[in-house]
Amino acid sequence: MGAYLAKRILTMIPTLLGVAVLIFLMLRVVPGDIVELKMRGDGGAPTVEQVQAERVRLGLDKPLYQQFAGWMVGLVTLDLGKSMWTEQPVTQEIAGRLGLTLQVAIMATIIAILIALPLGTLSALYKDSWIDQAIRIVTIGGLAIPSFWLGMMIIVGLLFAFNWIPPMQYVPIWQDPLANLSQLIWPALAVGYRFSAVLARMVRSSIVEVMREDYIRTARAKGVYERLVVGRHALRNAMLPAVTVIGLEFAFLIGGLVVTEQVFNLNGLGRLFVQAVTRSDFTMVQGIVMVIAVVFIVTNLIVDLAYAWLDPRIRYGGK
Amino acid sequence: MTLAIPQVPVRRLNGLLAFAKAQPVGAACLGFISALILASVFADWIVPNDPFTLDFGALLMPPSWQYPFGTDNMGRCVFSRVVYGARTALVIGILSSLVGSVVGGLVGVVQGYFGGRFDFYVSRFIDVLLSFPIIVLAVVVVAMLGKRVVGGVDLNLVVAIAIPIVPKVARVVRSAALSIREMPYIDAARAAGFTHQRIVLKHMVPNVFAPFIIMFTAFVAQAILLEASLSFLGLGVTEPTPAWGLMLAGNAADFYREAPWMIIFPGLAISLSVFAFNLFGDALRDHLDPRFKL
Amino acid sequence: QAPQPTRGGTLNFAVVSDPPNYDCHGHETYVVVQSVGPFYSTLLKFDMSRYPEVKGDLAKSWSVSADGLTYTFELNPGVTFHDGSPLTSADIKATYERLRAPPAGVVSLRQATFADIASIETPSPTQIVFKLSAANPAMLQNFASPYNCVYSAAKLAQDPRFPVQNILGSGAFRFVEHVRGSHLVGQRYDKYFVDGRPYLDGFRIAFIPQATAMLNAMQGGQIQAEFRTVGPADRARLEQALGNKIKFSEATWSTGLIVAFNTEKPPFNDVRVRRALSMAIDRNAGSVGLRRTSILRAVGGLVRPGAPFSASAEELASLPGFGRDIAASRAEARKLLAEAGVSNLTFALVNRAVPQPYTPAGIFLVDQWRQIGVTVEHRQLETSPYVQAVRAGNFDVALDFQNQVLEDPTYTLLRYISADKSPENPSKGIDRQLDQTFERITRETNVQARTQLIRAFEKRVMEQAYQVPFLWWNRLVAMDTRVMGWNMSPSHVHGQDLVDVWLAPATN
Amino acid sequence: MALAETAAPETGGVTAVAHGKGDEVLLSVRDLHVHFHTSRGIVRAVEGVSYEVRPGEVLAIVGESGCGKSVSSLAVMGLLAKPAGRVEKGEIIFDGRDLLKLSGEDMRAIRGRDIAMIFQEPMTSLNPVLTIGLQVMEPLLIHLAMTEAQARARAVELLTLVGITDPDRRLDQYPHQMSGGMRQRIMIAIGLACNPKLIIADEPTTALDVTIQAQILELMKDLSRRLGIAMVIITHNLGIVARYADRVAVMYAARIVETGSADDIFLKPRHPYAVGLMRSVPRLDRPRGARLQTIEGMPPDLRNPPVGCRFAPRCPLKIAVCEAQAPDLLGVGPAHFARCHRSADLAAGLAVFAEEGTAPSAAIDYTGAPILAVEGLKTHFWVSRKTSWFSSELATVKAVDDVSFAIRKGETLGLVGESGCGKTTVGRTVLRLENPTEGAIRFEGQDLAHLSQKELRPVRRRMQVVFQDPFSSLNPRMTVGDIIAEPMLVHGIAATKAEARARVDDYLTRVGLFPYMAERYPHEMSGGQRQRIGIARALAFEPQLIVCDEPVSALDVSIQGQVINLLEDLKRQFDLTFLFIAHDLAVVRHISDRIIVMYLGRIMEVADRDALYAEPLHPYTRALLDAAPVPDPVKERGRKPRALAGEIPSPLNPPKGCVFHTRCPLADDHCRTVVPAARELAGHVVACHKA
Ligand SMILES: Nc1ncnc2c1ncn2[C@@H]1O[C@H](COP(=O)(O)OP(=O)(O)OP(=O)(O)O)[C@@H](O)[C@H]1O
Ligand SMILES: Nc1ncnc2c1ncn2[C@@H]1O[C@H](COP(=O)(O)OP(=O)(O)OP(=O)(O)O)[C@@H](O)[C@H]1O
Ligand SMILES: [Mg+2]
Ligand SMILES: [Mg+2]
Repeated sequence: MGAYLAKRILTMIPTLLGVAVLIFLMLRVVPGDIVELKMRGDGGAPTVEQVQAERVRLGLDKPLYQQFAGWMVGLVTLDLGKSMWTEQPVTQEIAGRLGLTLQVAIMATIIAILIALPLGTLSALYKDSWIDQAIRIVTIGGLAIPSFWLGMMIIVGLLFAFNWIPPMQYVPIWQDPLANLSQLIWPALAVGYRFSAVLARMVRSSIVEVMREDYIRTARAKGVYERLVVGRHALRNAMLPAVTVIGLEFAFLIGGLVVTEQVFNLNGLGRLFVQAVTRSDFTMVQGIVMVIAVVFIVTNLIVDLAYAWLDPRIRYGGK
Repeated sequence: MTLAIPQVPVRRLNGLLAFAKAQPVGAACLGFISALILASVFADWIVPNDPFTLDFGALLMPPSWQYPFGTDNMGRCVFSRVVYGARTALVIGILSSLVGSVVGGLVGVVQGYFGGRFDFYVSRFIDVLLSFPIIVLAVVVVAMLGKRVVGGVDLNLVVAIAIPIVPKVARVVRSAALSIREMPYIDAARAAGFTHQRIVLKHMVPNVFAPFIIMFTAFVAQAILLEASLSFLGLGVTEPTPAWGLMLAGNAADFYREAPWMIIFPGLAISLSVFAFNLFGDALRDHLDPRFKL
Repeated sequence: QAPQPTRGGTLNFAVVSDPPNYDCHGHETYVVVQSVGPFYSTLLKFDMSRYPEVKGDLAKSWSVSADGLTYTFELNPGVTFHDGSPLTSADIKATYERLRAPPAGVVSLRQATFADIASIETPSPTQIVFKLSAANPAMLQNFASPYNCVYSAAKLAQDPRFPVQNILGSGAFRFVEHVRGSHLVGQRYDKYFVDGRPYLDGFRIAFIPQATAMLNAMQGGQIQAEFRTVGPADRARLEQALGNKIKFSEATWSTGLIVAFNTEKPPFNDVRVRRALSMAIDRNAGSVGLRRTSILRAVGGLVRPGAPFSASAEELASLPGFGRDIAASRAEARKLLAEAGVSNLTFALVNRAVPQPYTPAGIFLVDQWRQIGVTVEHRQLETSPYVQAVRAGNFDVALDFQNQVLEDPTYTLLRYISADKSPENPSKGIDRQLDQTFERITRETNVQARTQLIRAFEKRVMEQAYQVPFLWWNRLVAMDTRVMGWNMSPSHVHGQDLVDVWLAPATN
Repeated sequence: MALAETAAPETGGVTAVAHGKGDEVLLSVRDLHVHFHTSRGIVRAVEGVSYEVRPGEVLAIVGESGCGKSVSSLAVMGLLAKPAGRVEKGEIIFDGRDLLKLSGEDMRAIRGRDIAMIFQEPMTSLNPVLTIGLQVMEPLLIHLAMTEAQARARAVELLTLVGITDPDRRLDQYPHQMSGGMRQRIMIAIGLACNPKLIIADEPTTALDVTIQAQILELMKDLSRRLGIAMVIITHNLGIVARYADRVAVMYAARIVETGSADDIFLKPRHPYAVGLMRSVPRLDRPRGARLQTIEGMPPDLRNPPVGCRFAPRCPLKIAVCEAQAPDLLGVGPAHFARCHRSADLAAGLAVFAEEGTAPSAAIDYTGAPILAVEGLKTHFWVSRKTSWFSSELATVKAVDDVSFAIRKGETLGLVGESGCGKTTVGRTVLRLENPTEGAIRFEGQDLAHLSQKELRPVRRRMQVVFQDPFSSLNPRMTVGDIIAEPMLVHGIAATKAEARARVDDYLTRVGLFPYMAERYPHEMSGGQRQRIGIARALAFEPQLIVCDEPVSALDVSIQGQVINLLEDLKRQFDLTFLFIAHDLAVVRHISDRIIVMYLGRIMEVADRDALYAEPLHPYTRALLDAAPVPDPVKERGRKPRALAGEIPSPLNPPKGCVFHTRCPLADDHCRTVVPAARELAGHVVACHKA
């Protein structure tokens, strides 16, 4: 197991390297320059020399390979550099936002699982009945309704009904659970709906598929109670693809809350990302993308471990 | 995403009828989509008002005969803009999904066919692309490419939406292609001494068509949603082009009391059309290949 | 009768985003002034009740020599920085040296405006003397700029970049906490040198990038004020929701939109085309219409309407593009285009991808030009590429903006002179006639004469139309009725030190 | 785990006990009708099926694929696919109770307790994520309310009973850790768990190799006799029926067409379909005729069956009444019933099947240069093998290991062996669909082993292939015509499309199809027809050599005969040479001139067809021949159960020395260490130290 983990972590390196190269190159094509923006964005009139001096200070005048090398050296030492906008360490900037985003992602995942498992199972077991149809509409609705619109509707609804909006300032849940939850439950609901839709569809289709398997017929032929057929024989097998979906979606939420954070005015990673992109804050964008990629890869690893835990074929190897 | 080998029979002429019979809901969605397409093609004749005309005398008017969905804060007809918005959504949605699926499909087929080292390296690259959340990738690409409007369509936006689609399609099509590659009829083609090009184009490509077409419809829905999200973020379509996401952007929500129609109708338009494309994609999948999972 | 100020309370207000860093000298954004400003003192500041007159802040009094070349300031005694160290003329000298000649690694965006300072002397710890190389009628305003935060000489000596990441001022409030992207907190500085000030116990800024979210927060009672602006539609919304719990202040803003033509790109090198496009814009109708949906409002010339040296309505109406008969104006515009041989002109309008007021302005302009048969692609860019495109001349026509913190024509007209003399001029136009007039404006101390020069300058600008004003913005500040002691000004960077602001006790 | 030893050799006494219960009926199915309501119409899968099973008796249900065998037994279990499948009519009386009238819960209580079922696919019938122990113990816990400890003890007992060694450890393992044969044993153990009265086995051995199949069947037979359990065995293998069944029901197109004792059915068949079935399979126990007798045509579509006798369209004995009126199932002897208007004629010898000639094939000139000579061929695959917890290693599969043979012009060389022995890999390597690791492939004198794909192109025209699976060997997106025409156009065999078209028509006719079928897509054809298209495609190249990789294994017996005959005809017509791969010994013997027997990537024995069958020299060849049941109950009763013990070793880890030594009854230390060389012996080539 230790060796396996070590190997998996080693195989992450090329992927991360690929992400690093790709994002680095992509950003260098972006037109505009943070220095111009910084000095002129609000109407300032710096001289050409001033602009150039600032570029030199930020290292933007160096040839690309030098910039890249510098960044790579930083990456290896887990130093993501400094934001070109605030000149604060990128890691520090990200750390300040990650908690919120992570919590929304986790809450959305929990909400999704709580909704999707029963719904998906129900609609699989009553396949093609009206229950199935109704659930299907609800779930496809989850895929269709843009979460930013849903978020807007939630806020507008709260304002309309109570002249109240969720608190704006993030407090960690262990400091003030009530304030924390009353802020984050709404965005979690807005994205959790979509997530649960994706998951419920996967649960449904994999249960439908599993219920067609020979071993389900075997279980029935043994006279196993129907609830055990579903609970013991079908669900565990059906959970395998669902675990993948949960992992994937969770990982995507870390960077994918961009729009929702905008709507709910959350100080999360997504908003930081959009701000960094629009400001051409290259080091920051690179840092965030690397963090997202790491989360993605680590989540994949966890999914694989969960798979192994659920699936003895992986745990004990094939014949 | 997993995929079983699609043994999809070709249904020709009466395919549509068979589809309608087997999948009435899907057919209804197809009807809705067709209506949407017609509306966007004939938008000029359908709309009661010019979607670009500002009328400061008619700001935030409630729905009426003249303005079926009311007017926005610039005095423009919301209904007309929703109808024209369908054009934007469909053109960008279909175009980017098409570009993404075709490129991804080709990459996937070629990968699946040749396998080996080529497949390995392309797969790693695809892994890299897949480790970006869609919206993140799209945001960066939008920022990277800027805008290039040709014939009213921002080609770079299309590319930005297509790029995240490419690796997804490539991955699914690759796995389909891998299993098709193992099919004896491909062996037969190899044993027949056909060229790689012939085998890929004549024997592989038509057989990955089912997953391809299913993914294509599903991604149209995603592309519409993504376009709306980007426009909402101010990174997509620009004013005064009528686009649903754009109609919700900026301070549209501020008018929730005075002019709720400003946010309700574009939101519904997005939801309904994405809904229709998804449901249609589902039905198509059930019809073409029930084992295919997206 | 005026209510008596009460002490205590924390003011919650919103600012659109974090200051990138804390260095006032290196910025030209109100975000820094509104969030960092209350921690600092300046030499002078604007007197909000008599704007644009100035009053002392650290300076107790001052005198200007008759030739206008020597400025002598007497400082308030007993001023201390928040770390307890005394503030003396040495600190002011260090600050101004940094402003006019920043050391390596330090950015001062005010280098040019202080270029006329020849030397700074500190005869005593409470006295400071600026010697100028030439008379400058704008100099006092310059000393009142809120960006000239006074830093500790000792700290600057240790590290000229000290103020970039640290806040050590002598203002009415002490820095407490800044959580990036979220909030910034200040607390009353008990040893503030003005007796009885500030009234507030402290303030807390919430950073809210989206206007809608800010309004929601205001409606939800989470913030009591936002000092930049809200839109006209928002006013209706807030009034509906909050009734008499909310109050508004309104003024023409010293900020405006400018349509700039790229004179290096044909056909915009042709004055007829430029003028035609300017004339096609119905500024009067735009003002009436757009004021209802955007923060655009006043029709004005190069100088903010209502400000000293601004053009009267009659004077304006005689300028091309400002006439009252739009039909005639458009006919003329078509004719000019036809003469220039570009009746079916098509081009892209580069605009900033910011909802207010750029987007409605863009939409409006596209519509205006459509009416004279010109097809315009509206190209909205994110701020960074936008700035880049406008500065580098990557555009046909751009919707540029001006933000006049200091309203003296010396500063405000600078952007209209030849591109080789003004880095702010995006049109790339070269016009020596304008340069000459401008030179005279900057040195002319006689108000009458100066006004005439400005009128001539303005006429030339409008006729040549390298870049022409579109509409001036309208500032509309919404705040809780309990927020008192705050005065409206035409610029959102003035009067934000919160020294005199207080919170009325909650009624009911 | 030698099964041969555990099985009781003398069966007489046990049988007597089993039959001692007299004439009471355990299961009686009466006039069962099962319909499936699908979107494409109603499939009448079972219509009016009736049969009875007595305690201790073994009933075999035989019939072609899709005739309703499985559905009828699933109906007994109450396990029809819902909601499409419905019992429309009929009674299923088990132990005095009508199962169709029971509530779901009562039916559940019977399943696994009184009636157990064993399915075809051992690989998928066990739940992959649950331990063997849980799966075996489940019925005990549910039906017998045992405690965990009791159930576990019983489970150990059961595993021992079905011949699994080290049962206690096995209980904690998962299905994927066992071979197919072991899984099927576990399925049997599960079936036996609660001492059921009846076991229904739906093709329990179809997915297994012959040697394993023999083990499993012996085990089942033995257990049912010893424990007095009645069995319904569903199969399409007549040999199995002959060896194990007491009584037989023959189904055709949703109906039982004949039923009686095994002897009656095999010796005195009274339905032309049953007759045809017996005659269309190649048999090991009879001298080889040149042509097989076949049942032409295809079974009817159950959505829309013919009005009269359902077999009439294919029946060589049909008379006018057959097409107009459906016959009833009538007695034709004691406990012997047939559904045929002409059963009396058959009995009286008035209706006779035309005998096909047995002309021997032309003698082959063995002296000429071989058309294909394979020398020292090795094809190895590198696979990554999971060993345990997340670790894997690179292992070599020696799929083909040092194989040499030659084929002469006009000869048919058969290649047999159990699954995984490398037959397909030999064929694919010869075709250069795989790259050989070592050795030479001389085709018409040219060594193909190292040619590039481009250089191979002209060779490919002369060497073609027919695949096993008719459903996946044709591109579903191309019409039949295009499939056959494409190679002609690409290789310039036909210059124009029109010419290709004409040739397509010709080939279609030659393989027994019709030119109009060129417009169709493969899915619009039956399995047999598809296989003919595959053959036509190969012919279109005008090749010298055709590699046939199990071309009939996936086909029903009746269709199988047709295709074998076709291949033989074509061979003569076009002067072809075949490398014919199969696992069915009878089929190989029927078609081949010479036969290679392979085991684990190596050649065990090569001999002329008749010599090989008459006196096999290699112990493996002998075991294969022994394991294959022949469709004759009398002969089968005379044969001793001589199933080969043990499992086929993993090719990843083949035994040292002689690869067969782990299962060889003759193996000694020498065999375990030294790889036997192939040597000539009495006209055979044998790789055995003991031969
Ligand atoms: N779930 C189902 N839905 C529709 N038709 C079905 C279903 N299950 C079986 N059938 C049809 O019922 C008929 C009988 O099927 P059955 O499985 O009993 O055949 P079989 O004799 O067991 O064949 P095989 O030898 O291939 O197992 C077939 O025509 C089949 O297509
Ligand atoms: N491409 C491959 N990669 C790895 N192993 C392979 C490959 N092809 C075949 N093998 C292995 O080689 C061995 C021989 O396989 P092959 O298909 O030739 O057997 P076969 O005799 O045709 O069996 P069957 O009767 O099941 O068709 C098997 O163990 C198989 O798992
Ligand atoms: Mg069956
Ligand atoms: Mg094979």
